[in-house]
Amino acid sequence: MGRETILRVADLKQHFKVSKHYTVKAVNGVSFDIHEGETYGLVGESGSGKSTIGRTIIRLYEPTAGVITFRGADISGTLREKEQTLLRTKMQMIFQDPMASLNPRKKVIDIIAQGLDIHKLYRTKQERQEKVERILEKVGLSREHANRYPHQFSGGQRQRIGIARALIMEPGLIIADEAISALDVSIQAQVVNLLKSIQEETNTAFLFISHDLSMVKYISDRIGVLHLGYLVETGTTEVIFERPVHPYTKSLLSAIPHANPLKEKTRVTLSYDYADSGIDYARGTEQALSATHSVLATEEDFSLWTGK
Amino acid sequence: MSETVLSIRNLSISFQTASGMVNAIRGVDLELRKGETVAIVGESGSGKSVTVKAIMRILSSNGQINAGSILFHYEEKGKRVTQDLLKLSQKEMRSQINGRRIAMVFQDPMTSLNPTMTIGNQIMESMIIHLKKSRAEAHERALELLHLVGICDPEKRMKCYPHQLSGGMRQRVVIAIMLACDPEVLICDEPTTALDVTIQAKILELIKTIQAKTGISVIYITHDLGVVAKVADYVTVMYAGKMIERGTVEEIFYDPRHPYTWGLLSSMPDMGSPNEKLYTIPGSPPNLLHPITGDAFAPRNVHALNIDFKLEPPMFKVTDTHYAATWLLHENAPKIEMSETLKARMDHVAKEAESEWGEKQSYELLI
Amino acid sequence: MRNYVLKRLGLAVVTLLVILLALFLMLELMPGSPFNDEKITQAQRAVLDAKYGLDQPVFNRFVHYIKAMLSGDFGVSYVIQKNMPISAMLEARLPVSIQIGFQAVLLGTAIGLLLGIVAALKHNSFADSLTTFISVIGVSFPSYVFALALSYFLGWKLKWFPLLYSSAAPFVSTVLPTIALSMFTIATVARFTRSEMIEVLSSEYIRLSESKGVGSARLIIVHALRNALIPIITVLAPLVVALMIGSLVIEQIFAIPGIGSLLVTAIQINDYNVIIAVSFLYSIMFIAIMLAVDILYGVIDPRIRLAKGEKHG
Amino acid sequence: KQGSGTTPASTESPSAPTASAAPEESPAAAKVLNLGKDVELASMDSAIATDGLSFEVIAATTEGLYTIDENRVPQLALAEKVDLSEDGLRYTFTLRDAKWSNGTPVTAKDFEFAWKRLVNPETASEYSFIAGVAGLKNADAIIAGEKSFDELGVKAVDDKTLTVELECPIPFFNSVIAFPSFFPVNEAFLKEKGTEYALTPEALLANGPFKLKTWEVGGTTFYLEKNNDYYDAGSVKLDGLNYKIIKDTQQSVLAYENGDIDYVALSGEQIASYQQSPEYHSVLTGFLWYLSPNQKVPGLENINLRKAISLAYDKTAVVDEILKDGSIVADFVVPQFLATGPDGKDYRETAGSYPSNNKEEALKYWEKAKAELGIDAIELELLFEDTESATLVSQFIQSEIETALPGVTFTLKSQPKKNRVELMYNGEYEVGLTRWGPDYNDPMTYLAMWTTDNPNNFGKWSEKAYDELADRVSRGDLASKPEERWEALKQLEAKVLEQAVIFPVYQKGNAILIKPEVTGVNLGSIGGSISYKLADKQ
Amino acid sequence: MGNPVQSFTGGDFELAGNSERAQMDHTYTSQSYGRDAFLRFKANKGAVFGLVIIIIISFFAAFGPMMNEHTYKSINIKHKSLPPRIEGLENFFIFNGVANGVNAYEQKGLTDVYYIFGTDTLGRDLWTRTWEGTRISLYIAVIAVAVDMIIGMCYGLVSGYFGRSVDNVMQRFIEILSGIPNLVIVTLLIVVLKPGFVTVTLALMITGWIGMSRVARAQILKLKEQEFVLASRTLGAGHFRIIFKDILPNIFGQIIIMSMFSVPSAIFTEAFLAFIGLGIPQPMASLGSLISESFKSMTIYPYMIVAPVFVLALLMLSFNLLADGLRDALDPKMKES
Ligand SMILES: Nc1ncnc2c1ncn2[C@@H]1O[C@H](COP(=O)(O)OP(=O)(O)OP(=O)(O)O)[C@@H](O)[C@H]1O
Ligand SMILES: Nc1ncnc2c1ncn2[C@@H]1O[C@H](COP(=O)(O)OP(=O)(O)OP(=O)(O)O)[C@@H](O)[C@H]1O
Ligand SMILES: [Mg+2]
Ligand SMILES: [Mg+2]
Repeated sequence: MGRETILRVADLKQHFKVSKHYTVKAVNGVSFDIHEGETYGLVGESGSGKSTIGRTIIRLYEPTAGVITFRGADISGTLREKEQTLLRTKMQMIFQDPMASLNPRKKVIDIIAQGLDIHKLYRTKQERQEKVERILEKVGLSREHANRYPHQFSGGQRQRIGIARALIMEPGLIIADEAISALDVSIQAQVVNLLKSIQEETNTAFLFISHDLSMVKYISDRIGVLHLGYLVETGTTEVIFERPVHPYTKSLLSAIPHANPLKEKTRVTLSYDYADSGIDYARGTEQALSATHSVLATEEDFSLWTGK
Repeated sequence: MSETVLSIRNLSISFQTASGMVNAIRGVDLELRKGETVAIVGESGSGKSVTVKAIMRILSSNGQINAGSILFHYEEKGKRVTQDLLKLSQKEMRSQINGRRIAMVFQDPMTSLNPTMTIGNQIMESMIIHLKKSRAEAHERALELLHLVGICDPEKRMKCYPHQLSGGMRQRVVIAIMLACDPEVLICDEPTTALDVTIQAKILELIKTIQAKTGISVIYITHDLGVVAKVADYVTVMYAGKMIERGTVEEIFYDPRHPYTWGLLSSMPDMGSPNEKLYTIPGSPPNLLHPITGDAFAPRNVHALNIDFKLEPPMFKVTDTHYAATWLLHENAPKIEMSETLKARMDHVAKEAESEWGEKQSYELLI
Repeated sequence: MRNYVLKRLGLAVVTLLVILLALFLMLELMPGSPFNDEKITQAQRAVLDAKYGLDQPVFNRFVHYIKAMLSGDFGVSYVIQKNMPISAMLEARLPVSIQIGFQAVLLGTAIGLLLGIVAALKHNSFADSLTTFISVIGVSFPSYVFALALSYFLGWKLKWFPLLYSSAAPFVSTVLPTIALSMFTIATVARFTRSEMIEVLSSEYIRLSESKGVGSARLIIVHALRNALIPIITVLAPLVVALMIGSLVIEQIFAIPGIGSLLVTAIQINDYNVIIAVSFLYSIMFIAIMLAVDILYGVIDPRIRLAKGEKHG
Repeated sequence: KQGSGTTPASTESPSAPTASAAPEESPAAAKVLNLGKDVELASMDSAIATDGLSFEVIAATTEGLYTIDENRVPQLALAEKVDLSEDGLRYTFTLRDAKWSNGTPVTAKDFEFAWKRLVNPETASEYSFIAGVAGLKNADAIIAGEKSFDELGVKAVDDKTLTVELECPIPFFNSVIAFPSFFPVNEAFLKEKGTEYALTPEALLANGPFKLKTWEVGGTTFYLEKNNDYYDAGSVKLDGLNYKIIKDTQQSVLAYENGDIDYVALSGEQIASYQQSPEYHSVLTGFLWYLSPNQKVPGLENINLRKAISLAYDKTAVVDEILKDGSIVADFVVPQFLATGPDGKDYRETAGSYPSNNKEEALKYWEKAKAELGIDAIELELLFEDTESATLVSQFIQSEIETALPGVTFTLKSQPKKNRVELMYNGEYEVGLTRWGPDYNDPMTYLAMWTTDNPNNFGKWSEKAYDELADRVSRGDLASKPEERWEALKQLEAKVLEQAVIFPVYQKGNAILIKPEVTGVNLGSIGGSISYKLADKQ
Repeated sequence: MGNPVQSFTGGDFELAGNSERAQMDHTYTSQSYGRDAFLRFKANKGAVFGLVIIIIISFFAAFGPMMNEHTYKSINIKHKSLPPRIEGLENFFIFNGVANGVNAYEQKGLTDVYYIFGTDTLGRDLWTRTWEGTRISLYIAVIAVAVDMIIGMCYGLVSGYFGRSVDNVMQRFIEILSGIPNLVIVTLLIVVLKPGFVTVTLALMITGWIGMSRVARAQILKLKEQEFVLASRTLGAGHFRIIFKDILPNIFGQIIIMSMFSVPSAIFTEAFLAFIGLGIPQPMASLGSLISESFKSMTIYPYMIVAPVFVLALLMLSFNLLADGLRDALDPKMKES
């Protein structure tokens, strides 16, 4: 793929020190990159570190180790003014819970314009309002919604407000952490459509974090499979879904329920238990199967799985 | 067909709120038979949870039941009894029905366990209350249950507090709690929404196994159609506090009749090819604060008829098991079919199923 | 856990030292001296100051005090009970204050919880309004008004309880002061219990317990209350300290030989050693109770048990 | 029933069996007097004690050379005989046979020891000055640190004989040494107890009618039982005294009505409701309450302003409507019943009388003051302490002055007593409501205050003539000429009042209730404290 | 279930032509926040009652003292200690000038004298003094709330928001401050200050805010990990902005309620300060000092304490009701349960 890389994550580690004797190693040396205008899906079981990666990239957490490069700037160290502004405007986040992520005491216009306010990106009140209204329409809301409060919207609309808040900054990368998990099916579709059309229009890249694999499959160009803080497999959507290598990926895929009762009644899920599998992620290295497809494995495991 | 365990008739519930009365449930009928699974699907806010909370009689205090009955048929000392649950006192309900005959698994595993009590005690509690078991017996049974729901090292886990377990484990504990008194009916309100797919799959399978073993009836609430496909025998589709379509799972998936059901099925991502937009149902559900005339779905229905705005459609019968509340089924209505894309996908799905299931599977379901 | 407690204890020692130092500096700034009776001549005052070392610079006195304190010597009283070792005074008075304070805490908490629970259960009912009313009254009337009213009606008119404290009847004679002292606690606890219980009672796990068929008494006591307890003990803790150390007016009204009156008297007449010792005692109790509360948090709510976690309020 | 005195003496007095009774489980037969007091017992050490209750209890357990009877006359107590030298500078006391409660006899040594201990800087007695008041030889020099305490003019010649040397003749010497500070202390016992001395009943000796039986540290009760070793034990009828400390007066009155206590001091509004009761008594004390204007405050140096203020408030209303406790209007400096002159009459009977309250006069003075000062309004601050009566009196005075003298405004400043004293001591006040209690029964205990160097001359009024006369009266030629001295004292008082150095308000009375069945209590008098020696309870 | 027998008109079964209509929503009526809050507030009977009482009390506090010829300090010693008597009610059983069975008015020969709340022991009109006192107490209430809001709230917010060592240090500081008895600190103020409003304000500022800071801290701990806060952070909002603009509005209701609880203790603290000479100088009296003043003769003239206690209790009740109402009204998503 000849597209330019917008985000590069190299050997990212995130450890939380809970107490003197107990440290949660949430992320253990994860590397991947995201190209301009691309959607990168991050999947994995609950607690595998998906949110942690997202939040570390956007610097809600201080990374323990590793380098994050965004548009060529290193944003993993102490941020200088310039990097700070770049990060805070050109990288945005959409949150899981549409209600919780909107300040209930603020009007929609103020929620959406917050980024503009912080970075003083308008000259007049008029301009601010226009910008907000333009973005509202872009996400499929109307101008008159600007003066309402979040609780006066339905779940799908609220998530649109969250998206508008991110979009108004004209970001290059949006991190969507479970952005649709809290919504029901029909609303999910609305939001996903919206994200897709925005991407087409603005060439924004997405880091799409979800455990809903069918949605991830639908929206992503490439996928990373995360388990216990390790990126066990990454590749294009097609490759991951058609030719998964890692046993965890396989088990994950087999668990996706399909809206087909006859098929569902017989389908069996492959079980995968790290403890029993005899696999040690810490010993694995990144083994490339192709330019875009790689898997975390030791040499022996790798040959075992691929038959090579 | 096996005997009826639970039947809801014309249930209507409203809530008093600061801005007025919310008519959350507007005449719901539901039938649950022994050993079967009914799934209730529908958008958020369509009244799924309220319906089942009414069965458990745990509606919040601002809710009131305006009309209807919830008839529960069970055996008491060898005799078959029919009891309207709405007529029982709170106390009778707690001591005779709740937990003992009807149990409910809650939506959110993170908040539905008491954070200050060990899970062992939470499991044993209802056995001690209802079955008058000694602590030792209850302990024994709790271990068994934990084992049954697939929690390893139950002895140790009994002493854990909820926060020491993962989401999936917690959800299993909730299921174990609910199975403790061998209920006849198990209600699962979105038991897997908060879980990831692998754990979800495990839990769904677990419930199925238990059902196969003990023959309990299950009401399943979800808006994930994949889950429905996996577990349900019958499906009821709710919209704005009403049942709008019901039928066997195959009828609903392969031959839906209500435009809302069409919309629901169409918006599933794995039905579309990746480059196309997902189908969405336009608009949003009605505000139940305001009275609804005609079909509640009409404003969002691309196939709405003029009458939809005036008169509420009755339940039209499609087959013995399949009913739908849409004027489109009226003999005078124009012949409107589901969209081409949806139809194509249905075919595809049916083929898929067919290829896996072989000839003997019911073709007649596919019109 | 043990490490945590040790660490907190270490911090407490530092905090106490700072408090002591602050007290010394403050007393230095305080007007007058213990010996400024009209009758005392300047010369005699100097003699007195020299005798008690008050002519020394503050810092020397501070160091000296700490040294003496480590050997259990808190100095002597200058005015209240002249030349009486403070340790003996505290030894005699503390148990009384603690006993009455403890009773008041117990009574206040019990009734407060009861009222709060009833109000939460019968939310928006008459009982609820009554609780609000009681808790507002409880905080807006000073305790001495209660105390005197109780003495007047229950002690004097009806003769149910003795008016005065008597070490020979340590329970009966403390009934009235206990009630008077507990009013504020009742009010506060009732109010917090109410709002906390309303929240807890609307939570999912209570729904789940209901649907398990748990009876209402058990539901409230076993399931709901414990979860509502954290904020309640948070507001209760400072009250406990205040109650244990006693209240000036209540002690005066019921002739209780407690600590509360001691401090106020001492401050008014500059009885330095008493001020320092009682303040110090107060600080120790305060810090100890705060630590106890932090540990209790973990006991009540296992989620906080890692002890490192944030506490409420 | 005004004035000092005793409750009606018991008619028949067969002394009761003297079973010692513990405070709480006093058997019905035992005659125990229950006394309500509003302060704690601060000290039982006669050299350390400073407050009324301590002196009262010390006096109940210990006797000195003299006691003051109900007519304020010093009577020989432990002294059997006294000889005074011609020049009035040398007293020789012969002691009677008396025993301490541990069986050792009371000797002249005990007096010598106690008196020297009083002035010994190591003792750091707050009352050491009284040795100077008594005129003991070298006392002032010792206190000033110029001489050793050993050089005090007191000496035990033998066990029974005590000689005392004075600096100058002191007319009121007998009444001064009746004061508890001059009570004997047994040296051996004190040395044995060390720092513990007088802190517990066990570390205390008695030679008086009662002895301390229980005294819990910080306790609100303490109990005195009859001392059978007392030389006059036969006339003691009570088995014990049970003191209860109840600081809240309303509560103590309830307790009195309940029968928990037999004696209670009244205050505030309660007095009004009991004034008609036969159980009500009031005792006039020697305390004079007065306003002290600070001469250093601009305006107050003007005598007309001072006079205006001093005449502007209604003292009758203060004593009759506000205090009602038997206090009397004070238009004077030297209180009533304080001192008896050489003519055997009370000082006040022969001293001049001065205008009380005259608002017209006051206004005239104010007009003059305005003219002289060139002002037409003045704002002054009235400092007072935070007791109930002082607060009420100050508010009343403020209101009276402000209405009587248009243009004069008073702001009120209330402070705890210690602070009030400190502020006045340092001259940081404008007008202060303060009081003075006598140390001995002579007008000089008051009049000495307005000499230039007296530290209690808060207002810093100063006049050479006054200083000279005062000096002659106390130490100079007049000291040995009683009649002339008496006249000089009257001149001094007249000066203070004419110059409006202070504005007297009232002489304090104490209102108390005593159960009718209690008889024979000497309610105390100016310069002496309450005595229960002869009290009885039916 | 058959099709119902019903007659339909011709056009009933024609398509309504919905397909092109953008049906986003018309379900949520747009109503301004202020109006919404006002309506919610109006619907809350308790809150309205509270507000009305506060208005009435404030009215009397402002104009009550002018309603008769007495001032708070005009002493008429002849009229001392008179029980309440209202003209026209002489023959009723209250306000008839009778206390303890005697008519003090008749006793003193005051036939045409009326004091609504009676007089105090110096013969000052309690009606005037009560309302003057109310005025001061209202001021104290305002100060207490302001201290809570400005110091307590900010302290708690900062401590809770930054957490870790900042929190640790700030909490230890509170520990030290609470460890030193308040009275010691307040007594020190005597040295530097003249009694009056400033002193009271300062005294309240020293420790009056600690309770509130704990509440604010607990609240912010709950909220600071909320997603909307994270959202602000990802937009690069500064700490100040997050604390005061994002979080504060969400906990303000709670804080109002808590601050109401600190009002009575502030009022009594003032009374105590007045007593030791630091409060409002006599003869001016706040409700608190009126209460402690009349407490001294409570068993003899119980009526003297009634008026201030009653006004204070009513005021507190109203404040609390109002605060509850405000919290609910300010919460746009108020949940019913
Ligand atoms: N602030 C924190 N302190 C300590 N541990 C943390 C913290 N944040 C996350 N963790 C831990 O890190 C691990 C990864 O958490 P993370 O939230 O990234 O998982 P996730 O993949 O997003 O899960 P989910 O699907 O449930 O959202 C978990 O074990 C979690 O408990
Ligand atoms: N306590 C309540 N007070 C007011 N309205 C309520 C209450 N409980 C439920 N409702 C309303 O009833 C309707 C149905 O709610 P319900 O919880 O049954 O939805 P649901 O179908 O379970 O949705 P979800 O999928 O989001 O769980 C909603 O409109 C909701 O707002
Ligand atoms: Mg996550
Ligand atoms: Mg639901």
